[in-house]
Amino acid sequence: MARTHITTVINGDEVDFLAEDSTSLLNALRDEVGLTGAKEGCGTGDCGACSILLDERVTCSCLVFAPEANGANILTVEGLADAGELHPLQQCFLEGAALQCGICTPGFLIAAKALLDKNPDPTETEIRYALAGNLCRCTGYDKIVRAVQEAAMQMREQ
Amino acid sequence: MAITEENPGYKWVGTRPIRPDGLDKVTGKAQFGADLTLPGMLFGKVVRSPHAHARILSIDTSAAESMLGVKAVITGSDFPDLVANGAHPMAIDVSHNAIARDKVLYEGHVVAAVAATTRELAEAAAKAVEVSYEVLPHVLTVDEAMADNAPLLHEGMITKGVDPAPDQPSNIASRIVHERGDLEQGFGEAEVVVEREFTTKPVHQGYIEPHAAVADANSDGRANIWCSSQGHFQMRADTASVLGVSQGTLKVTAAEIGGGFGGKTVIYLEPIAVRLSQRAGRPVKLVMDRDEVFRATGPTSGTRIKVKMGVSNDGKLTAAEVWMAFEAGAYAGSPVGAAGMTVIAAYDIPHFLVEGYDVVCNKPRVAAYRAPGAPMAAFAVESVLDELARSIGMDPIDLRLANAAVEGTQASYGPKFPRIGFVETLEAIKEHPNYTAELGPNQGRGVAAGFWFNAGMNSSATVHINENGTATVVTGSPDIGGSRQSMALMAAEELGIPYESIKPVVADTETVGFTDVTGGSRVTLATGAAVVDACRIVIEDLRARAAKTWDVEVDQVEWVDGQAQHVDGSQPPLSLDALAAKSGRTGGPISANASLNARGVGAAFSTQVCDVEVDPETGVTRVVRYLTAQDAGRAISPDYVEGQMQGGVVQGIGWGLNEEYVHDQNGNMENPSFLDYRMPVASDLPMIECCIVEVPNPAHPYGVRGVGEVGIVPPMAALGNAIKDATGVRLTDLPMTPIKVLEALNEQSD
Amino acid sequence: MAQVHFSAGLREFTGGVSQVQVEASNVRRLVAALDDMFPGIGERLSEGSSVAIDGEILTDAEFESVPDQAEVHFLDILQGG
Amino acid sequence: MKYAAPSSVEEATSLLSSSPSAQVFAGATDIVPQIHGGRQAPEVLVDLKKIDELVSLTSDDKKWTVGAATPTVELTENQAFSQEFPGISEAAGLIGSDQIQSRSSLGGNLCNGSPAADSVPAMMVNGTRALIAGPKGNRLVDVSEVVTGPGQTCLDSDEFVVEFEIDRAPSLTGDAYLRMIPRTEMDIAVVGAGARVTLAEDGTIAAAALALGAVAPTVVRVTAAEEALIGTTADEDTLAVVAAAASAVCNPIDDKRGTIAYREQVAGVLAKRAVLIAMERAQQRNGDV
Repeated sequence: MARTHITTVINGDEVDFLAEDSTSLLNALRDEVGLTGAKEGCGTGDCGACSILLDERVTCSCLVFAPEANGANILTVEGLADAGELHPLQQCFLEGAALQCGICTPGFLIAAKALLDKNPDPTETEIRYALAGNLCRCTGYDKIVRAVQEAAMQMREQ
Repeated sequence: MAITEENPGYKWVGTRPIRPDGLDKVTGKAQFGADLTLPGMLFGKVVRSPHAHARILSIDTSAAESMLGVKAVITGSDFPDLVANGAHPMAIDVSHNAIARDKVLYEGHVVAAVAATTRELAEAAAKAVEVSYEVLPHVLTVDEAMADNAPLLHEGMITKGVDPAPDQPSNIASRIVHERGDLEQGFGEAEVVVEREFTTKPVHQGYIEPHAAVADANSDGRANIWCSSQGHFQMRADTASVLGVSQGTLKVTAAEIGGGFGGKTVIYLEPIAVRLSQRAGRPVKLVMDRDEVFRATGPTSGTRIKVKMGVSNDGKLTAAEVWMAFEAGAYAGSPVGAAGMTVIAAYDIPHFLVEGYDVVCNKPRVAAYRAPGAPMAAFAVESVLDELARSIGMDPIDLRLANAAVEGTQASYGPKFPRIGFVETLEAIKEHPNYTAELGPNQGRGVAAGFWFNAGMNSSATVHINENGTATVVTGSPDIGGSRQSMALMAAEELGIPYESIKPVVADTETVGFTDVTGGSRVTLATGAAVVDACRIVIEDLRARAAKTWDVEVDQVEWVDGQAQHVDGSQPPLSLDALAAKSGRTGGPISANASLNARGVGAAFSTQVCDVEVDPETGVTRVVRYLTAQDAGRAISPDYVEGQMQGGVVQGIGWGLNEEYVHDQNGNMENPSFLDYRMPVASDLPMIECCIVEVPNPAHPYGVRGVGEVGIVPPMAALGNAIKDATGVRLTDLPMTPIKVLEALNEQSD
Repeated sequence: MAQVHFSAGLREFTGGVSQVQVEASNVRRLVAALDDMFPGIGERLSEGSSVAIDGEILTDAEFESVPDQAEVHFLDILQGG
Repeated sequence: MKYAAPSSVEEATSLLSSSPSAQVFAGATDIVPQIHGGRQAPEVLVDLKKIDELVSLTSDDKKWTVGAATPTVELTENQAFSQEFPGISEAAGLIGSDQIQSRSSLGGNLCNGSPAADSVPAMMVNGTRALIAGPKGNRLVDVSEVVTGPGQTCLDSDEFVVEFEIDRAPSLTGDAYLRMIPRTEMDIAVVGAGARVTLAEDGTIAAAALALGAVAPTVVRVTAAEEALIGTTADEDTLAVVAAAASAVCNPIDDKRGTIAYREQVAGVLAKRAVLIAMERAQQRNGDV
């Protein structure tokens, strides 16, 4: 089967990989690039566990054909911390116990980052709607919403 | 808000530090079931039945086998015949559920599997496996399955628990019954009797991580398995049984688990992956798609439940009569037994009869789901209690308080309750401002309570003291919701060293002693008890080593705040790191194991109040306020106790309002996706306020009760009662969708 | 003597008897004594039951001691989630 | 399956003409699940997002032009567009999650042919036209005529929508889109209602449009309701007529998402509510476009 050569910038680094054209960007990231932080929960864009930033837009990587990413800039959860220093969202998720099993956490962190990039002072309702594309079955969302509120506050104060 | 009977002054227990595995999970490093890749690894794909009930006439694998890159194709005939081997009926069911032999019993039942060099090839090869079926008539619900002349799933199924035993087979696997007193007398003493019939649909556990397994078989018959499960020892035992090999040939390593809620206590992919790997001579990874998860794993039972209860005008329950039938799916084993034991157990009722039926039908074999059986039962009984309270004009909490089980109450399932905290959860709700907060237009308030036993079972732990005085705590309990934190907190408390000095680890089946599944809300209690025991053995050893060092008797040495102290202060204290550094001189490395069959299981109670707003024109119900009070015994890790409480409530909200399996008339599931199987999303919910009630379990060193499950028991009734309060209509069929609410409102206004 | 209570489900083995007094020092001996009284009940109890002794529910408790005057119930084994 | 990303309309057209089993896509949010579920197996996947016209959002004195593959998030984020067509903007903002809206497009939402497509009622009440490109040249088709049945459009297999044209909204005009879903997000509309009204100087309704989604094989206009609204202030009696007319045009199915009776009843409710919101917006938009 034909494999296409795809050139991207992932988490700040230039990364080349080969993938079949019909392969999802999610599977390419996981199988070809070795970044398994984004998870497949559904494969149909309904759970958000595979969320990445694709050219700064939050996207379900399971709904992107790998070749579409050619020339794109990608951020995955692995690129969220800066040289080992956690992003405030990561720190607030830890401190606020905003995860239980943790499978949805990478997607929530990315979606929350996309929200705060756009809206640094969201209301609780705005947070809940912005995260509605991310399913969590463990927490009931309470501590996740609170962690995003806390991170937003810290980031505004910085 | 915490209600504490005593304040033992713990240093670590009850605090909220960062969980030990948290960093890996916020940085994407944590390795879940599907994240492992091995050199030369193949991708597997399972072939599933498109029919709800059919006889397998033939399976032609030749086309798939001849495809380039396909390395193995297997069918049911590649597995031993456990029927011929005289295996236990339950083992036969597990085997036949893992891969069908002569008949498929539900859509999604495994019939074959392939392994190939790429994902795409495996999918193509799976499609190339040709299976010829003789489609049989199917039954999807308890009503259909229990009907006269219903098609039979298992031709030899004779109902158990009926005396005399029936002479004809049926789809009813068993009958359970609990009774006390004299129903006629009980209902005669009632001023008000309410009788209602309830139905619920199968619902899925809905973990976000699909099942995944990697197997690497060696030519000497041994195999390694990495999988996401709630119990890798259970996976080992069941996989060995299906494969017909000794457990010792299998090593199972627990991946991080992406949610389970009971649904990952059973095997699906593991034996398939091992057999494919054996045939191909290479490692094989199998990962389910979401639609496979829906069609072939979980769910919990759909049910029909009839409840009749009587109450006197002063609010005393006089009698209860309950009839229930639970779908088991394709093989016997619905949680109707637990439902029968829990359904009225929270209340002291003098006269009752509880009768239940375990009924097979052509749906996936049900798996445990958070307090299995109790939520549907509570939906029925707690809805009827609400009607009774309304009938006699009594506050719903007061009605429950007037009948609540307390220490010494003879539970409906038999024994007397030890110290329990039901009354305390009721009082916590009653005293909370939410209970009297003003309601807006179209809003209503509902109360419901729930009970769950919790479990004990077997656990093992090993504690190693490292050379620098830190400790590694090794257990065999997959950490599904933060249990590594509670293990570390208890170990820190016992050893008297900082929480950060403890490294909790979940070890594979060859590295730690046998441990039962992470289920039944048992890990903090049982595995925690093993950790506490192992720490105490270590402390005895440390005291002995200090005594040796000081050349005194061991009874002259106390262990206080992480150091050995001489009782009369005649020696400078010896810290754990000092003792560890010189352990070679005092007898070698410091390490201890503890294994136990846990005792002192403490029952759990939860009371919840929810406020809803119902759009009278569309029937849409929105939850506007929610409060849950639960007796945790002692909250070792309050963050994750709240997490369990909140998670259970929200699963219950999904069950109550929107979640259900929808099947077409052919027995095919119509909504096997997160789009149409509607689990709650963040915008559907308010904050879930928690009130941890602490009535310590007297039988546990830290007073622990299980906290994981009971939270899912009350929400459906709380929602139904709130909808009733808001609109005047009583919904008795879950889920209470906008369509059903609007229909009921239309009927009311007609 | 322990007071053993039979759930409705077990009474098919006991001919409807709902409780008996049994002298036994541990659960295994108690089950054996019950099986003498009600043939067949022993297999059922040792295969699929937990036991509650004075309110504490125990599984695989063959060697658990049964105090004098203890209240004993047999329960179906439960599965948790 | 082969991926292709033409950079011009002509290139795309010739690709489509030369390969019969080619399938265009914009955001891929529908095609990926379709391929995954075995409902589609094109040989060539034609990505339209690398064609400039298809990813653009511009306006002049006469009209707004929306590239057919423009991510819907760009509509909701565009303040001028969202102020002028809040109904289209809110419909765009309901197509799935934020993740989906980074990719979903009006072109995809329309051409997928779903009767439940959220943006279609909102586009229809605003008289939106679709510019369709094909080997025989371009044609301009009213959005209401594009979808001919569930999953079916008037487009030939070698045609695709390049862009949408929406005439600038006159003053005293407001639109709205509402949908009913069981959850608050992440669902397919059980009923959708788009409305637009233009008021006369005296505050009565001079022009009205009402369209319903998910209640018939295609999105339907409710002309009886539109006529009933003219000359009124959308008073209670008129709204009752609107609701009855909305329920009457429904020709829905019973499916896993809703029943016939429910859809008919709620269509009336949403129609009424959408008209009221559109009225309110029209009153607020007095000549300051």
